[in-house]
Amino acid sequence: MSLIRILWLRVLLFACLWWILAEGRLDGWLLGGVAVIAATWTSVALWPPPAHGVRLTALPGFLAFFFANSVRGGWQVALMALRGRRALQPAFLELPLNLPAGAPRILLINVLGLMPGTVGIELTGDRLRLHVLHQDLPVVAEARALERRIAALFGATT
Amino acid sequence: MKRFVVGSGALAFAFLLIGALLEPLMEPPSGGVDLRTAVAANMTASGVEHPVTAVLLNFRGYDTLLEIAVLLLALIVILASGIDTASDRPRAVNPILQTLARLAAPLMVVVAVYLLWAGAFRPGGAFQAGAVLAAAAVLLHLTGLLPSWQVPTLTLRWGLTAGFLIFLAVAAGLLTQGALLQYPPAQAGMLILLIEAGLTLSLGLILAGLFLFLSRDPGDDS
Amino acid sequence: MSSGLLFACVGALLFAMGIAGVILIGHLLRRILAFNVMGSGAFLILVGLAQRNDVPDPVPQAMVLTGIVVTVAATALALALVRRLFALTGKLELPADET
Amino acid sequence: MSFAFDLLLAAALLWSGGRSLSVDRLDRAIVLFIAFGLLMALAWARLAAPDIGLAEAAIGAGLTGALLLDAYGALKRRKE
Amino acid sequence: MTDLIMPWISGTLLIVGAFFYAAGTLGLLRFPDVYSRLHALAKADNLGLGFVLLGLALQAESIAVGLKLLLIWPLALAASAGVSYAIARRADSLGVKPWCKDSP
Amino acid sequence: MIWLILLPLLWASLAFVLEPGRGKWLAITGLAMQTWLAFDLAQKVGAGGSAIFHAVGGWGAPLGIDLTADGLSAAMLLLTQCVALPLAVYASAYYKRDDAAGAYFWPLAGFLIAGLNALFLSADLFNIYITLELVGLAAVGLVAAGGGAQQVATALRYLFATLVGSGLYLLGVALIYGAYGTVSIAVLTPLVTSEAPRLVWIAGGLMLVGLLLKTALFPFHFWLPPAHGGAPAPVSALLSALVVKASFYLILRLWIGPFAPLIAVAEWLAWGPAALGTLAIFWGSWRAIRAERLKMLIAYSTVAQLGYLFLIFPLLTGHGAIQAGVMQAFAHGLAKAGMFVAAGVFIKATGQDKVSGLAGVVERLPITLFAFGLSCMTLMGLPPSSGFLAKWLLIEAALDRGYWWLVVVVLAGGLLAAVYVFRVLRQAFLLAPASTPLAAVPRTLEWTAFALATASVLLGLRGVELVQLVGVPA
Amino acid sequence: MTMNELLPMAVLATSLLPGLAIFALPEGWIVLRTTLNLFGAIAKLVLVAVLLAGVAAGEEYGVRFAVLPGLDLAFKADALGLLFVSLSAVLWLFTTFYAIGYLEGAPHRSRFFGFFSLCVTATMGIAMAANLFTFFVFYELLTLSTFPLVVHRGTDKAMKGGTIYLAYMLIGGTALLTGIVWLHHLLGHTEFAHTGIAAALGPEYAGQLKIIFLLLIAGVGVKAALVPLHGWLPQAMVAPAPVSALLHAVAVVKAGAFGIVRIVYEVYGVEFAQSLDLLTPLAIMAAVTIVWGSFRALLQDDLKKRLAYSTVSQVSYITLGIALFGPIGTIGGLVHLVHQGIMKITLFFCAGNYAETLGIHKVSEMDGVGRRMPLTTLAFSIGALGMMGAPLTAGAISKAWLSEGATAAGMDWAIWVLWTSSLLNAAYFLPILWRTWLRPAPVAWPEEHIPARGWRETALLLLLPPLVTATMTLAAGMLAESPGSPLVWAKLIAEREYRQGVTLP
Amino acid sequence: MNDIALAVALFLLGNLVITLLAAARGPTAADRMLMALLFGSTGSGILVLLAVAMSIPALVDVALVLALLAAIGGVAFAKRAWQEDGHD
Repeated sequence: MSLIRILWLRVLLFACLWWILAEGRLDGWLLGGVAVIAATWTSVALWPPPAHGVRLTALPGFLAFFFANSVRGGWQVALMALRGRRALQPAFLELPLNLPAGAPRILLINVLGLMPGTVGIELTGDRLRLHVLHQDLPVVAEARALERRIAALFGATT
Repeated sequence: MKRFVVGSGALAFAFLLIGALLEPLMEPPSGGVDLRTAVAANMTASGVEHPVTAVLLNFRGYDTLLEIAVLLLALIVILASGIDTASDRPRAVNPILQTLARLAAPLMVVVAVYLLWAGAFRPGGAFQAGAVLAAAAVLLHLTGLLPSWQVPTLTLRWGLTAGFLIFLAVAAGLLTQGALLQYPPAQAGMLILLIEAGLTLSLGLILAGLFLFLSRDPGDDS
Repeated sequence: MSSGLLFACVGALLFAMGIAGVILIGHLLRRILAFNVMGSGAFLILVGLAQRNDVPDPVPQAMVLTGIVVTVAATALALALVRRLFALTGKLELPADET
Repeated sequence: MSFAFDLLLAAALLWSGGRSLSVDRLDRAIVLFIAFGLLMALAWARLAAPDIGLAEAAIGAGLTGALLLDAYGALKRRKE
Repeated sequence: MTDLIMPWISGTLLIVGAFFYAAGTLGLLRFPDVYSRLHALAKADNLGLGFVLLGLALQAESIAVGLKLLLIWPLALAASAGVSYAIARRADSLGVKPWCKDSP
Repeated sequence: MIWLILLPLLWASLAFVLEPGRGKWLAITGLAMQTWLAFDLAQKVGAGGSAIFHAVGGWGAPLGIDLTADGLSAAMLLLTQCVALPLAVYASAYYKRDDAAGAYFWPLAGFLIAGLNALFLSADLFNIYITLELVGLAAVGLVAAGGGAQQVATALRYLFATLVGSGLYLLGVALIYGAYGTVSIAVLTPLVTSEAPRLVWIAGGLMLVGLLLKTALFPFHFWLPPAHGGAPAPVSALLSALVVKASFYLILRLWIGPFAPLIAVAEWLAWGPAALGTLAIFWGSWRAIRAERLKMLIAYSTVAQLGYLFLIFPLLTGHGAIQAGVMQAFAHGLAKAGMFVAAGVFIKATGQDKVSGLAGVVERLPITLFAFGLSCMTLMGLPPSSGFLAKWLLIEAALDRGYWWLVVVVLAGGLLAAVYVFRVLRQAFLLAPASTPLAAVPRTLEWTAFALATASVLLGLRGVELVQLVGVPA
Repeated sequence: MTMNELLPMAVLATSLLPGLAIFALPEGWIVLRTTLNLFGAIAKLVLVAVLLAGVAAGEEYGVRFAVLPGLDLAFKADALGLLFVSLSAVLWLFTTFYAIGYLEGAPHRSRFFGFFSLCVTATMGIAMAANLFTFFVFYELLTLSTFPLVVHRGTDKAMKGGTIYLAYMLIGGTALLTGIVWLHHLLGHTEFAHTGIAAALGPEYAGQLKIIFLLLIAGVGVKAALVPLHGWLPQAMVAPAPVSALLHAVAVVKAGAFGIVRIVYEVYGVEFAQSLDLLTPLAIMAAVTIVWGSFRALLQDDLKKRLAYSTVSQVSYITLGIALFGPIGTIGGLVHLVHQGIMKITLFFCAGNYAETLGIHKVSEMDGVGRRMPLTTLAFSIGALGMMGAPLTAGAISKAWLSEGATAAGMDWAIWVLWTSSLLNAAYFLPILWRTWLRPAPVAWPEEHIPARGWRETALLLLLPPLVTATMTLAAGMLAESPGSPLVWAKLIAEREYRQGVTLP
Repeated sequence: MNDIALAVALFLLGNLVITLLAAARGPTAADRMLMALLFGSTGSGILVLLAVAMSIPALVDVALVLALLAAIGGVAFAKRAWQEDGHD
């Protein structure tokens, strides 16, 4: 992905953000421009391109997947909470990662934390240590599914 | 013994005070002033639409000028009392938090500018904006993306004082209008924005400085 | 009772708590906390009492904003001094009064 | 209802403020104090003072909390 | 039509949100160790926030305002994910042992 | 008038931004201009016979903030600049080129002076709160600057005292605003009546206690001796001469201003400060007599001298009490600055801080000792010095009201002062133990001490203008 | 400023300015310092002469500066003041000479002469003060400027003496201040005026006025060394001889005595004071002091201490004279103010000469010293005889007038006091004279510092001043009625105070 | 609608208080840290509800800022304050 395009994408993203924050008001674009430029500059300084570009087409699917799983995770925890510690059988789990290093992996770990039953503990090399609430949960399979989704999002191969 | 005396004294004081607070106060206070109407009546001349901002930067702008001086002063005192010159130790990188910080920092910048802009017509303003900026810096520092500050360099010193100096310059310049900080109503909005912009930057730096001059990463996060 | 008055009363209690803390607590870091609690109490009273009819009043609000900035400055300064003292002496309490 | 909210908030404020001064361990005290800051932000919201709430949230969550925790860490490291 | 139904949908969403919050709290109270409690907070509370925000966003007067409400959610999610990872990692590195069913 | 506030703010911040070496020239230039401004203001107020107002932002009270320069303010401003300018000259020679504390002295002192000037001019209770904080934090900073453990500990003690003091004051302001909806002194004054609600009484009490704490009146003096005794000489001088006076000024201003109707109802209230002042005189003198370290002696002397300021409170219903208070503030301000500054020279020269180590300084540092002696004269209230005029005015005011025991306290205080003061002088006149080495001291230090001390004495020969100035009403 | 305003200021300036200049001079600049000193002293004498002539011709000299509203620093050179001014000016000149000789080669001379000049300035201020406030200002200034002189030697003993001196002075000053403020409060001013100002207050103030009188007299009585306030004086003898001379003859005790004069005549007014029954107690106090001082002097072996107690006794002659109601007693007191100064300074000069030249400090060491130092001893003898009131000396004149005054006032007991004192004087002075002239000299003097060369038994500057003052003692005795003598001047003053002519009884 | 929002807000506040109590009593330092999570989610939840209930739209900004900054406390705790003996 070209540098310019990434920059434009970010500018667009921040402009969007400004528009949302400003609640659609249009008289603040002067400062808005300043904000967008400053934010873009900051983001470039912190995270210089080229970074992994995102396939916008894959985004809605990912979001839907994420939202569904998130609700499921919340529901599951809620149920377990209602049943108390009887329902728990926590365990540590090691998961070899197939995603490329960088943003995709980090996204994976973050999302895993919000998915049913798992919290990432530590990333060493290519292996991620997880904590699961119940060892019988189909964690690995779900993680693989998530990996695929993320790979699709970033246009990378698993 | 001391605990008991002080504790019961404080308690007694609190109840005395509450008693006085709940005393049927004269409503409206006899001959008292209600500034709400005064503020509302003068809003149009203030240059902004949000009453709190109008009070802060116009009606009682002089308070704010001195308040910034206090904040700047606090930082100078910290520097004067001597800061730890030990440098940050090399750190183990925590990619997750760093990513979080990388994502959040630009967002915070946008939010900060938004707050600055919003101050003119709704809650917000330079101080809140500066605080958000400072928070971004703190977050970056905590995740190892921004080293702590060891010495106040000349540029940094200019940055720290710029907002205050702009404020001071505007205040002094307006003396020609007849009084300190007497904005001409037509330019009031613009001048207030100018001051606030300067303040946002400097307040951000000062508040960040309060943390970054003190904090030294122990580097044992492995 | 209006919210304003209620919080003013809370402010009174907080202030009393804070000041008792500042007097009684020897540990400097905690004393800073106590000072902040005290300040918050005063701010609550300032706004709460002025708004005892629950009509917002921008003037005390602006004053409290100013006050918060001052408090932050003082807190940061106190923390810096406490850390400095600790780095120099390893103590977190003030030496006994010389008086 | 709003009075119940205020009352609960008031109680929480007093509790967290008081505990943050009296609790035995320093880290608890600091965290309770940060919680106190959050509750203060809510109180400002209830007092129709969003400006102050904003400042309190930004300062309490961002700066003061970090300052206190960092100071606590620094003190603790030296002590060991 | 929407004017009639919307409040009901919103209200329901709010109540659902409240339920998830309560579940989170319950989990925090009932779960035995740090790691499990993390699960409770990171998932249930955030979900609760999401529902509340959604419920309110539906009532928002403009799209931008609604989006602003919804914007809070990813922010909270990101924060929560990052922090829970940090906590878990820190707890682990400091040798906090997870609770096992068999252990007392 | 406004420039008295803006100038020090300006040079303080510039002194911080620019290299440390330039700070002193900025400061001295600025202070020289301020001194001129203060004289000019005093002249205008005195000649006009009425106060000068300035409505910041053009709004005017109660919406905006008013600045007022009446006789009292103008006098205090004059004192501030007149003490600060020589001290700046002193400090420019006191701090060595590469002294970190010296580099930060200038911005801190600038903010301190700006805060003081702003405080003296302000006619708005909340604005005064901020100026109090400005003064307090700057003073703490000056104590802590570049300091070792001892200094930092003292600074912390001072910091908490000053913060609690301003916290109490702030709560008082909050209650006042709650009761009357304004914080402008001018608007408030006619509103407060003897039937004021209990809230207002509590507010007054809180403000009084808070300010007493800041003024270090006995028994709130615990923080003062270590802070004033432990700081570098120019700092001690600034603190003792000016900072504590600021809160005293404020008490006085409130006492005769908005809270006067309350006090008129309960006149016995005035005996509180006076009784504490009496105790302060005796306790402070006693501790000064016993002090081993020279600067501690001087610091305790400050505790004692502050006591005099509070003796005027029962007399405020009569004539001349305010004049007596201001004269005492001037006398003590100039003399104590001179004294600390002279002590700084002694310490620099002898390399130690014991009273017993002063033997023989009369030979090597005659100018400084002379300055010290002149300051002592003022502190003892011997003629012809401003201290004597203060005493005279105080006694006359006391006689006017028939309060005999105040006369006794004043006179006894003077004798006690003589005891501790001559402890030092006596030591200084003793023959030096054979070959004690004395370090060379810049002449500037000696002469600034001399200038301050001389000013404190010369004022005693011509107090008319000052007394008339103070009489200019708000 | 007119000439008449300028002159009193000039009198002050002739010692103040050289004094300040001398402080700034480096130790080694002896010539310039001496020049300054002498120039000041001589210029002062000239100015005083002008003033004397003017006052005698009825001119009025005065100047005032406002210090506070209603409070002036005021000076006037009236007859009474000039009496004291001229005494001080003359004796200052001699003492300066003497001190130059005495301190030759000693350290810290700049400091010494600086304070010395300040001390004289203070004395001049006291003499020319036109109100009690001004009087008090210079009164305290005198205390402060003499302290460094008393402790000049810097020894522990000096410090002890100095501390006691200071304690007495400051406490006395406090009493004086109380009285002055009180009076100022009652009257609204404290200006000195012939026949007094206190009478303006109604009779209901009599009680207060009595207390104020007590306070004022206690205040000045300390300096005047009235028993029981005299304790400092013997202690202050640790000072160098010129200082003792100054303290005893010119400045301190005289300032006290002069204060009593001013208070009795120009504050209360002698008639009013009499009507308040204040004079008799004062007279009794003076009488007690006279006898007690003489008696104590008898017991001292240390020469300077003996002289010190002698001063205690002699100064109260002045007080006694003032307390004797009537112009004749007044003349006696005033004339003794001058005479005692001349005589006592002679004695101290001589005592200093003995100590400096031969190391003699005690009476018991003085055997035969008249042969080794005949001129000094001659001067000493004249001074001592004067003190006893021997004919042809100044002392005789004083005592004659005092006795007459006592008779005129109907206080015959005072004559007995005078007689007793004279006997005691003889008892402590005659043995000294006998020892010096008639006893054989010892083999060696305690510590001989200065060898004799020809007729100059000691340094010239030490020798001349006592000779001159001794001569003046004789002259004042023998030429008492000639124009310009102290007696004539005292009569002039008495005439003005009583507003009536006075003739020799 | 406003009533529901207020009721939910009250409910959330109750939740928050209970959680605070629990977390404060919790045995390990990590329990305290959980509060940092709470501030972000529950705190901003209450604020947005109050924004609607009290008709102060600006409180949404407050919630936003709170959500944005809540992480800092947690990070600071994890990175700085939480030391070896944190489990006692």
